[in-house]
Amino acid sequence: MPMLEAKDLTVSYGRLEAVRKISFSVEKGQIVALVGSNGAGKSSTLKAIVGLTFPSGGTLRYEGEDITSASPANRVRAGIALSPEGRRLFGRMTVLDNLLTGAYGVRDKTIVSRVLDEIYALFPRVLERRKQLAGSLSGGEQQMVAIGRALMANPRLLMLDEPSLGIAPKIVAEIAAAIEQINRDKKISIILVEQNARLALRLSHQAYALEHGEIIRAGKGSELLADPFVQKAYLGV
Amino acid sequence: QDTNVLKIGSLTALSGPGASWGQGMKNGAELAAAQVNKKGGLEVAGKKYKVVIVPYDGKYQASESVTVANRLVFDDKVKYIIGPTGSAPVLAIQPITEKNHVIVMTLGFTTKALGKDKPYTFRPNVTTVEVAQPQINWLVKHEGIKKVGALFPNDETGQQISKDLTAAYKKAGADLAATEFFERDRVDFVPLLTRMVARGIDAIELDGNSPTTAGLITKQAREMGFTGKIVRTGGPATQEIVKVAGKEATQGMFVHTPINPGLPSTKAYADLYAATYKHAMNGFSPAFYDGTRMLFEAMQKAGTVTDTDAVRKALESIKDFSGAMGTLNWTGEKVYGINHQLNAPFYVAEVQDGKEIIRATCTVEGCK
Amino acid sequence: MDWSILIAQAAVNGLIVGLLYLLMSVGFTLVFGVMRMVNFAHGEFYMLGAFSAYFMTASLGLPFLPALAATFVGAVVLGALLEWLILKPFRNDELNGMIATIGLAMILQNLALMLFGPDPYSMPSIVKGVTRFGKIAVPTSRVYVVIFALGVLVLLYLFLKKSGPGRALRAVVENFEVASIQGIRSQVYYPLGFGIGIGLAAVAGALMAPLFSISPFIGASPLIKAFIVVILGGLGSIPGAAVASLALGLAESYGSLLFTGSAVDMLVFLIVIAMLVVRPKGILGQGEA
Amino acid sequence: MTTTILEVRRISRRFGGLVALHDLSFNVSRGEIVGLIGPNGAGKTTAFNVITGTQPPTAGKVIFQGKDISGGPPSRVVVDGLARTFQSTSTYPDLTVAGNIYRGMLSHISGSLVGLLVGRCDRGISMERVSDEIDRILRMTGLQPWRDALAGNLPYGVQKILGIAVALAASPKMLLLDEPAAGLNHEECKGLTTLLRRLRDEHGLTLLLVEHHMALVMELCHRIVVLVQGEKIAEGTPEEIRQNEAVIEAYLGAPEYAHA
Amino acid sequence: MGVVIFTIIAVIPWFSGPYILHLAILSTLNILVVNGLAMISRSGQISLGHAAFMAIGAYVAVLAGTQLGIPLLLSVLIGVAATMLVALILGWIILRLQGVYFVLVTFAFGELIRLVLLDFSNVTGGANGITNIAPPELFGFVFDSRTRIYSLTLVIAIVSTLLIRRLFRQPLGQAIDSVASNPSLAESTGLSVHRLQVLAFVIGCGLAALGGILLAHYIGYISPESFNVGISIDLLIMLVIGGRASYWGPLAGAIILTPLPELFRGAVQTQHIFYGAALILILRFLPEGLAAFPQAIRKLGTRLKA
Ligand SMILES: Nc1ncnc2c1ncn2[C@@H]1O[C@H](COP(=O)(O)OP(=O)(O)OP(=O)(O)O)[C@@H](O)[C@H]1O
Ligand SMILES: Nc1ncnc2c1ncn2[C@@H]1O[C@H](COP(=O)(O)OP(=O)(O)OP(=O)(O)O)[C@@H](O)[C@H]1O
Ligand SMILES: [Mg+2]
Ligand SMILES: [Mg+2]
Repeated sequence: MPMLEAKDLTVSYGRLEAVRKISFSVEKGQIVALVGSNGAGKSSTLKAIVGLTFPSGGTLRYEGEDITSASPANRVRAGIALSPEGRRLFGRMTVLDNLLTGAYGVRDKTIVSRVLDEIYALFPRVLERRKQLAGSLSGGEQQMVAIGRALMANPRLLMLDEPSLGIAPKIVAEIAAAIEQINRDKKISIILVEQNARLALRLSHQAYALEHGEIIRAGKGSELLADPFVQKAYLGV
Repeated sequence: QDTNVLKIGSLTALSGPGASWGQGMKNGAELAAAQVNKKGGLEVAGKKYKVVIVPYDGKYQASESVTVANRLVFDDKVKYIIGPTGSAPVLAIQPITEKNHVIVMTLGFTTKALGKDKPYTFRPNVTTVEVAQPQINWLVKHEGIKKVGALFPNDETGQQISKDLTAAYKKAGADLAATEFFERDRVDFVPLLTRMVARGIDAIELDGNSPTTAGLITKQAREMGFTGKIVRTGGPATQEIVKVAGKEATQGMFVHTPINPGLPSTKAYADLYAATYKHAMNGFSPAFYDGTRMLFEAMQKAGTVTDTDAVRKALESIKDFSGAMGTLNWTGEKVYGINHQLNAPFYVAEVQDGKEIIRATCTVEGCK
Repeated sequence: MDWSILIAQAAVNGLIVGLLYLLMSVGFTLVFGVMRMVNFAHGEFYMLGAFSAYFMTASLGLPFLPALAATFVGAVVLGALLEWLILKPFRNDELNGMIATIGLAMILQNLALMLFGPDPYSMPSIVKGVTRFGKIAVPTSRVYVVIFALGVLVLLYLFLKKSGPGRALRAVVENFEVASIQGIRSQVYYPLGFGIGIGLAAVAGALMAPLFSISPFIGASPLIKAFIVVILGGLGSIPGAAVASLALGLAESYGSLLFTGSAVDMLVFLIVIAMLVVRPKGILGQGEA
Repeated sequence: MTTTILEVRRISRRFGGLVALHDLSFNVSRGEIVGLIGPNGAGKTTAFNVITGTQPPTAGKVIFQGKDISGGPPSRVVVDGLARTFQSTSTYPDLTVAGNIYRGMLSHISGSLVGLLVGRCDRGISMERVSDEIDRILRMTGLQPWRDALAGNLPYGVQKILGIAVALAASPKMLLLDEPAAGLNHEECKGLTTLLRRLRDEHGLTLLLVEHHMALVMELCHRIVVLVQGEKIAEGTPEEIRQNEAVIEAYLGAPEYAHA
Repeated sequence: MGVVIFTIIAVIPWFSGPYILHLAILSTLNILVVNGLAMISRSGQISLGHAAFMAIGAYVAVLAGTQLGIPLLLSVLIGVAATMLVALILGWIILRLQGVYFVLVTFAFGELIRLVLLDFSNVTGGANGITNIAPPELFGFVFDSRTRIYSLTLVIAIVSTLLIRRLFRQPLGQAIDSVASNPSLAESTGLSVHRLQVLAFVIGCGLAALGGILLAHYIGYISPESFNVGISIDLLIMLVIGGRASYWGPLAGAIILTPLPELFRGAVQTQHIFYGAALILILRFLPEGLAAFPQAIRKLGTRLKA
C-alpha cells in the first residue's frame, strides 16, 4: 500500500484548473520530486495534500485512509507537514516560537527537544538567531526556519516547496544532504518541489514532471534526468 | 371623536452620562401628562386636549440636541419643550426655539440660559446661584466650617459653579481655599484629594459634581482618612451618593435637597413616581413635574395652546403655585434680568444612616 | 502632612492607580496586540463585568471570589460567542473590525441602560479599613485589587509567551492558513483569544466594582486609559503595558500634586504624542517586520 | 567610459547588538554589471537598503554621481537616478501591467504637481509622451503580451520582470536588483540574463545585483564583491572569485548541486 | 445612474420643511468633512481626530470674527489656513507612524484639542462655548434662511467632491493612491510617501476646517463638545460605511448616516441598539461600503443567472 495516493486530483481556483486529474503515489520511505515550469501546478498539488485548498475532484488516500475532506489540522496530526512556498513564517514571533509552533501537535516533549537540536545542528545560523523576530531575518535565514518548522511536526510525510529558494550554494548542498539523511535515517517520505530540477531529480527515487496541471513525464529520478524533453526544458542542456 | 391632541416635546439626555437626570425630567413630564389625561384631558378654552409627551434623546450633546430641537419644532410642530438637560444643549437650541416662540423648560445650569433676550426660556429648578448662598451662610454659622476644598468636573457646570461658590464662601466669611478640576470620566480622586487635604482644609464641598462622582469623592476621601465635614450645597442626589459611597462614609454629611419628604405633596409625588417606574425618583424629577403642570395652568389661564406669547405671559404671572415641591414662584430679575427662574423652597439636610434629616428650611432669602 | 510624606504618598497612590489602569487595559492590549483589533467595546465588557459581580454578590448572595470566577468564565464564553457570531467576517480587516466593535459597544451600553437604568449602583467593599505603611495610608480594598492585578498579569504573560495554546493563538492571528498547517485548529482560537480579552475586561470591572461605582456608563474611562497604555507601552506588549500603566499612574498622581485643572491630562496626551514620535514602538517595544 | 558612478565608502549598519554590515567599501563604474554575493544573512539586502536610503548607515557614506546620498529618503535617491527592485515581488496588484509602469513613472512626469512635491526632475516626461514611454518599457522588458493583465494575477516570474519594468519607469541611471532570478525556472533565467544584458548594452544602465544563482552571476557580471558576515572578503572578476579559496569555503562549496 | 439618484436626493429638501432642510444641510456639511477624511484615507492613513480639525477651523474663524472684527470671508480663509498649518506641523511629525498607531495618535490629538478648548476659557469661552455666531454672508448676501444655507453648502459639497475626483485623475492623486496601495514600492519609484501623506493630510484637514466653520455659522453656537471624539468616530463611520475607495463613498455615507438616527429616534430606548446593529449589518454584507452596493447587486444578479 502506498503511503500517499492521489487519484484524478483536480484543483481549481474559480474557473482556472490549476491541477487536472493527476494521479500519482508516494511509497513509504521514498523521495518524490515534482518538477515543472512556473504555474505548472506543483504548489497547488502540495496545498491540496495538506488541506490548504480542497480539491474540486479526485481523491486523496493517506496510509490507507481517505483524507480528501479532512481538515488541515487533522492531516498534520496524522503526520503530513509542509514547508510552504514563500516561507510564510510568523513574522511577529521569534524564531524559536516559530519552530515550537511547528511542534504544536507533538505531545512528547523529548521528541520536540531532539528535533530542535537536529535543526540547530543542520542550520547553526538558526540557533544563533533563535530569539530574533522571524520577520527581520534575511531571506535565506527565513527559508531555513521554514524547513525547520516543518520538521518540528515530526512528520511521516514531509513536503518541501522550493527549499533552495534564496539559499546560498553551499547551504543548498547541505540541505540536499540533509534531505537524503532525513529520508534515510528516519524513513520519512518526502515530496520535493524545486526549480533547481537537477538537484531535485538527483535526490529523488521517483519523479513527475508537471505542465499546465497535467503529468507529462513520470519515472525514476535518473530516468527523467536522461529524458531529452526534461533536459531541454528544465536543465538547459 | 373630536379629542384634540397637545404635543409637548421632551428633549432630555436618555443615554450617556446625563441619562439619570434626563430620565427623571422626562418621567416628571409624563406623570404630569398622565394626570391630566386621566381626567379626560387638559381643558383649555372649553376644549379638551389629550396631552402627548414626545420624548427624544439629546444625548447630553449640543449637536444632537439641535437636530432634535429641529425635529420637535418643525416636524412634530411642538410649541413646548421640556429640556434640554445640560447647558451647552440649551445654549445651542435657543436660536431655534426663541425664534420660533417655543417655550423651553430647561435644566441648563448656566446663567446664560436665562435672559431678557430669551423670553421663551424658563428654568423650573433652582441652581447654585439661588441655593448656595443661604445654605453656605447657614453652614458657616452653625457648623463652623472655615477652610473648604472642592473638586469640579472640567466642564461648563463645574467652571460656573466653582466661580459662584468661591464668591459665596467669601461672602459668608469662609474660604474656598482649594479647588481642583478634573476630566469628567475620572473615577480615581485619591491624588487630587491627597493634595487638597494637605492644604489643611476642614470641609469638602461636593456641589457641581454628578451624584456618582460626588459619591466616589466621599467614599475615597473617607477611605484615605479624611475626618472633616463633607457638604454639598447644591445638586439633589443624596440617594445616589449614599448608594455609591455607602452609609458609613456619608454619615454626618450635609446636603442640599429640594425635597422635604415630610411635605405631603412631595411624598405623594415620590410614591406615584416609585409606583409607576419601579425605582426611586431623583431630585430633579419633581421640578419638571411641577414645571409641566405650571405650563398647563398657564395655558388654561391664557385660554390658548397655540399662542405661546400669551402662554408665556400667563406663566410669568403665576404666583404661589402649589406644586409637589411646595409653594412656587418666579424670581431672577436681579441675576438674569428676567423672572424666569423658579423660586422653590429647599432644605439643608444631614445624612444619618443613609437618610436625609432636614436641619434647615431655606428660601432664596435665607435658611432657618 | 509634610511634603516628604506627601511625595511618598503620591508615589504609592500613583503606583496603585497605575496597577488598576493596567488591569483595566490588559484585555484591550491582548485583543489589540494579538488580534490586531481595536476593541471599542472593551469598556462595555468592563461595565458588564462590574454588573455581573454586583448581581452575583447582591442578588445571588455569592461570595466575592466565586462571583469573580463566574464572571470571568461567563465573559470568556460571551466574548467567544460574539466573536463567532458578529466579528468573524472582520478578522482580517482592522478598520471594519474597529467600526463593528463601535456598533457592538452601542448595543451593549444601551442594553445595559435598558436593563439596569441610568442610576449608579454601589457594591460594598470587600474589605474595610486602611493599611498603613509607616505614615503612608492605603485603603485596604485597593491593596487587594493590586494583588489580584499582579496575579492576573503574570498568568497572562506566561500563557501567551510560554504555553503552547498561547503561542498557537499568536500564530493563528498572524496567519490563519499557515497556522492550520501546523496542526492548530485555527477556527477555535479566534473566539478563544477574543473571549480571553473580554474575560480580562470583565474581571477588571468586577474587581473594580467595589472600589468605584457601577452604571452603564463606566466603560468610558477604562477605554481611554487602555488607549493611552497601549500607545505608551507598544502593541500588545504586556511588560510594555505594565510599565506604561505605572508611568501613567505616577504621572497623574504627581501631576495632580503640581498642576491644576486639566493640565495633567493635557500633559499626558502631549507625552503620548511625543512618545509615539520618539519611540513609535512603545516603551519596551521591539522592531517588527 | 569608466568613471565611477557609485561609491560605497566604509559603511556599517548595526541592529541592536548585531553588526549586519561592517566597514564595507566598493565602487561601481558607469556601465558595469557588478554582483554582490555571500552567504545567507551576510548583509547583502542590508547593503542594498543602506545604499538606496531605506535604512541609514550607522557609519560611512554612499556617493552616487558625486553626490552624498546616504540616509535617503529613498524617493530622493530614486529621483537622483538610482532605482531598486525587491527580494520578493512587489507590484500594485489591482492594476494592469501598463498601469503599474505608469505608476512607476509618476515622479517623472514633467509639469505635474508631483514633480513639485518630490523635487526637481530634469529628465521629465511630458504627459503626451507617457503612453509612448510605457510602450517603450514594455518592449524593452518583453512584457507587451501582458500589457493589460492585472499584476496580481501574473505568474511569479512575470511579476519579477514587472518589478524591473516599474523600476525602469523612473528612468534610473543605475539599477539595484535583489535576487532577480530567485524562483525563476531555467528558461526564465535565460530570459532574465538577456534582459539585463540588454539593459546595460542598449540602454546604458549600470547594474548591481544580489543573487544566489551562480550561473547567472558568473555569466553576467563583470566584477563580483563577496560579503561574509557583513564584511567584504573578496572582490574580483568571476574567474578570480570562482577560484578564491575563501569564497569557496564560505559560500560556494562543492559545485555539484549549485544551479547549473 | 448615481448622478441621477444624487440629483433627486439633492433637490428634495428645497420642497420640504425646515426640519428636512436642517438634516440636508448637516448631510452636505458631512459630505464636505468626510471628503476630507477620505482624502487622508486614500493616502493610506485613518484619522480618529478629524473633528479636532473642524474645531480648530471653527474656533479660529469665529474668534477672528468676534474678537478681532475680521470680515467673514477673510476669517474663513484664516480659519482654514490656520488649520492647515497645524495639520502640516502635526502631520510632518506624526505621519511617520503607520496603521493603528496613527489612528491612536490622532485620537490623542483630538482629546488634547478638546482639553485646550475647555481650559483656555478666557479665549474660547470654555465649556460654555461661543453663542450668537452670525449666519454666513458672502459679498453682502446673507445666508440667513435654511434654503439659502442649503444652496451654499450643497454647492460646496459638490464642488469638493468634483475637485477630489479630478485630483485622483491627475498624476498627483494617482501618486497618493500608489502610496496607499504599496508604500515601499511607491517610495522606490521616487514618490515620497511622507510628503504625499502630509499633503493629503493637510488638504483633508483643510476640508474639515471649512466644514467646521460653516457648521458654526449655521448653528450659531460652538462648544468643545461639538467636536469631541464621538464626532470623529461618527465621521469615520460615515466614511467606512459609505465606502473608502470611491468618490461616492463620502456622499453615500453622509447622506444615509446623517438622517439614519432619525429613523430610530422615536424608539427612545432602543434607537442606539438599532443603530449599532445597522452598522454591523452594513459592514457584514457590504464590507466595501454602500458605494459598492450596485456592484454587489450586479454580482448577485450574475450569480443567480449562472
Ligand atoms: N490562490 C490562487 N488563486 C488563483 N489562482 C491561483 C492561486 N494559486 C495559484 N493559482 C494559479 O494556479 C496555477 C498553478 O499555480 P501553482 O502555484 O500551483 O504553480 P507552481 O507549479 O507551484 O508554480 P511556481 O513554480 O511559480 O511556484 C497558476 O496559474 C497560478 O496563477
Ligand atoms: N531589522 C532587523 N533587526 C535585526 N536583525 C536584522 C534586521 N534586518 C536584518 N537583520 C539581520 O542582519 C543580517 C543581514 O541580513 P540581510 O537581509 O542583509 O542578509 P542577506 O545577505 O540579504 O541574506 P540572504 O541572502 O539570506 O537574503 C541577518 O542576520 C539578519 O537576521
Ligand atoms: Mg509553486
Ligand atoms: Mg537578502
